Amino acid sequence: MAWTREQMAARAAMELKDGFYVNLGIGIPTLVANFIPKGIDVRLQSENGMLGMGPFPYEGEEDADLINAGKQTITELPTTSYFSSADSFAMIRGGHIDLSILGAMQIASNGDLANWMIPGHMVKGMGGAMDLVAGVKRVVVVMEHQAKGQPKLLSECTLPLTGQRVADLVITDLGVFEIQKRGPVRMTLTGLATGVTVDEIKAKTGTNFDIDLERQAAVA
Amino acid sequence: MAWTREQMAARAAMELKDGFYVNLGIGIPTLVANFIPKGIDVRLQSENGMLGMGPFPYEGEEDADLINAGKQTITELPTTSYFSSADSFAMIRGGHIDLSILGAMQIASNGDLANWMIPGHMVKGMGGAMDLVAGVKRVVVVMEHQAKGQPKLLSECTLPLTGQRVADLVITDLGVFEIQKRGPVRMTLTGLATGVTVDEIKAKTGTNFDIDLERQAAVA
Amino acid sequence: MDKVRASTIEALAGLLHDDMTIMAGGFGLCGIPEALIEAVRLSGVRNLTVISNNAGVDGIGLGTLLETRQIRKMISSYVGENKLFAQQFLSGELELEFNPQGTLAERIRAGGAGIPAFFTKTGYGTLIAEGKPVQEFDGEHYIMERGLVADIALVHAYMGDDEGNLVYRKTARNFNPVMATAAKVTVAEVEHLVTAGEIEPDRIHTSGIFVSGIVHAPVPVKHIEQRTTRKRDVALEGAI
Amino acid sequence: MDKVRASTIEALAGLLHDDMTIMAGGFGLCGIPEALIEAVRLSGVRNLTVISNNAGVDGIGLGTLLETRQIRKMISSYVGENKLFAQQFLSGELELEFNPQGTLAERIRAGGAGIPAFFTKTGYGTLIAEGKPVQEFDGEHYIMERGLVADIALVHAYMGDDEGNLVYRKTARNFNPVMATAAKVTVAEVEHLVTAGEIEPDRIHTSGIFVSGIVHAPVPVKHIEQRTTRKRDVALEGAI
Repeated sequence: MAWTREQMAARAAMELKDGFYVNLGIGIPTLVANFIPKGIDVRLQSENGMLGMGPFPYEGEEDADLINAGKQTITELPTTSYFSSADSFAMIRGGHIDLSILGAMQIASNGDLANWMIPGHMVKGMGGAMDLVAGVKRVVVVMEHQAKGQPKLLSECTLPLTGQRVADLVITDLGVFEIQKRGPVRMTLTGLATGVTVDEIKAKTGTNFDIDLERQAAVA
Repeated sequence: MAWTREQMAARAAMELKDGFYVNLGIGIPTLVANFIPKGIDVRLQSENGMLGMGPFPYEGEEDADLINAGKQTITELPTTSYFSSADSFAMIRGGHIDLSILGAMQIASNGDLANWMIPGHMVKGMGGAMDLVAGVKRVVVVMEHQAKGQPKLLSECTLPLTGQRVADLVITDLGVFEIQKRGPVRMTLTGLATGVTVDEIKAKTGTNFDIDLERQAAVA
Repeated sequence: MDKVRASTIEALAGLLHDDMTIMAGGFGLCGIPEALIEAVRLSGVRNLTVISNNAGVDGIGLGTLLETRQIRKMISSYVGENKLFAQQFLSGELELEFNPQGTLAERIRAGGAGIPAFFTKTGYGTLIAEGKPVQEFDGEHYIMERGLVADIALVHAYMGDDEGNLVYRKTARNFNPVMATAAKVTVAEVEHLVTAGEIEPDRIHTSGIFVSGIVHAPVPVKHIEQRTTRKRDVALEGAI
Repeated sequence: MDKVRASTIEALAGLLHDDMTIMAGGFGLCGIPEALIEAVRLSGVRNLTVISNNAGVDGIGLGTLLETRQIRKMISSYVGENKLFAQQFLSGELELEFNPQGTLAERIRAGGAGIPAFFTKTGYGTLIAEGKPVQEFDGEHYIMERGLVADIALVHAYMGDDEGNLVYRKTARNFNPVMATAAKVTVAEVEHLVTAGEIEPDRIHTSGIFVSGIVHAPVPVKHIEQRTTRKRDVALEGAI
């Protein structure tokens, strides 16, 4: 049985460590904020110029000057600081963010990541994605294992890249893969969604991978 | 009769225009602040991170957190803003300062400027001088015409440079020289201190120069 | 220094011309210089290159300059909240240059700081790197990006004084402070205009040196693109 | 997040070692992390490379680390308010790398911003340019300078909270904010320590992300190198 969006987010939340500074992308990554484990204190960065992002405001308390990178109204916390876009991306590019959790269209076994452009379609732009994957210390991808029956984990991306060898971990609805982004190419299946078999994953994946399920962490 | 330090500063003050943002070096350039013409409103920048520099404080009101680039205690004004050294030199390097007035050891007729190093002597460093001469829109040098009987205006600097072709105007105790810092080398004597002759200047200058005294401005 | 202008139109008088490059602050509709953009629309200048992270939405902000077809080219990181944008782009009327958001911010910062070029890892090995010099430093590959400057920058601030000193509010800061540094001329619209000395000098975000004109433009309606809220826990509320 | 340390010695515990590179904020004696420098002195670590605009004066700030001969190399823009410095340099004990002040600030900013190299006009055609790549952009010559990072940065701020957010005061800001971004670890000493939420988020100069340890270090005496004053006009004073 494949993981739900919430289960994928919960699995991604296990990558958080106490004291981490984290940037969450739009979609399932945003849900990760709801699954931060007890005793783990993290700060959320929003690349439009904020550190210490709070939850959505109560109805009637929205502030147009206070939005996240998805342009959603949010709130501030006692820990909050604001800064310019230049300072925000200096923070990102300079390697000061510990973890970025984001979605993808395709991931290659060497860590190549594609999530901004489908040739022939109207392209909206990469926003901050290229900066995040290039600058953040550890990049965790959360995505469906397949799109319209086609594998999204491939030996090589067919879509234009967002970054070359940038993904460290991929969490899909079927399992978890670790990727070695320096040196020889190596992608390893380290976890399975409950009831999912290695054979099912093999059938739905467009690349070879190693298997090391000993590393699997329990997901509620 | 050669100009005094005050007269040189007064002559330099004539280079100020209303609305100018100005950086003044240590020594005679600092005196320029006392000769700002009536009706001319300028803002003084201090490269250690301040715009809108006020006069020295009254005795007993010195603030150790409020100094200029010469490490002298100063005051703030209603117009004052503070910023970091990086932002300060971004301002300077980015060409946002209209005028820099500074001293020099040697000036060549092509605008080369030397003011930071005498080989064989203990060198204290260039501080912000290289950034100022490279970044500020117009560079005015105020200096004695000679040092220990030796000319400081030369066909070529013998001391290590602070900047290549950076000086626009040189004010000495004997006269004023305009320098063309793009294209062909051209230095022009445009003003004389009262009672100083062109022959005296020629005798005390280590390079050829054109003469165009029509351009001379009156100095009190 | 006399930097206060009576209206946005007066603030831009003599500063606009066809074929010019305009930087416009803001992220989405947050912190955009909406009143100044309206003045650009009214001026009728055409064939503009606009550097802005986004392109507004239909009928708001830069979206209004798309309606009037005053924009020839956008330099942005993310567009397409805007149907008209897609139409004009697909029909070839509108040119588009994508920059990664951080590269865009840094190119503008470099432009204002007198840095003609710098190296970044962002975009290495992607389409964005095409035609750009690549250099290796300490075993990593970087691409060279150029500084970016404009003829005029239009910025929005929360508060400003007659000296041109500006303070921004929350995430409405975004691209405004860097853009203020990177144009030949910068004009600021401010929600609150005060006298020099009223803003504590340590909390000024943009020094007056970067601003040549400032106009008081109270914002009647601040737009929200994604109004997201949470439910108030009424029971708990009562308890407190 | 638990960033508050009880003392400067505790704040630096486990972070110091021989042969390391230390950035120290301040301009002259203004805004120097004096209490943290004293803790470095007490630690006895040796063979240090210190990146700081100046080198203190005899007996104060970095000058104390010269007395103990803990510094092997200085990267600075202006030194020599310090007799001991001259002695050690001339005897060959102390290595010295001069950087133009703005280049130093920008190299540090680049180091913190993930920029390995940038181009600047500063120093073109001078000794500073020797051995550095030169490139022409739009008809002007520029030299390439490298980003600069340190093992640890020591900064002084006026106020800080337990989250590591910092605010500087007047010209004591100087190199402190950039250095805070450019080291593996940054420790801040603050004159006033408050709780997160007490500093308005729009006026924070350094975000807590850059600071891993913070220590309350009230400054008993702030040093002044050049005490310059003007006479009060007593008559006028009386009139007002």
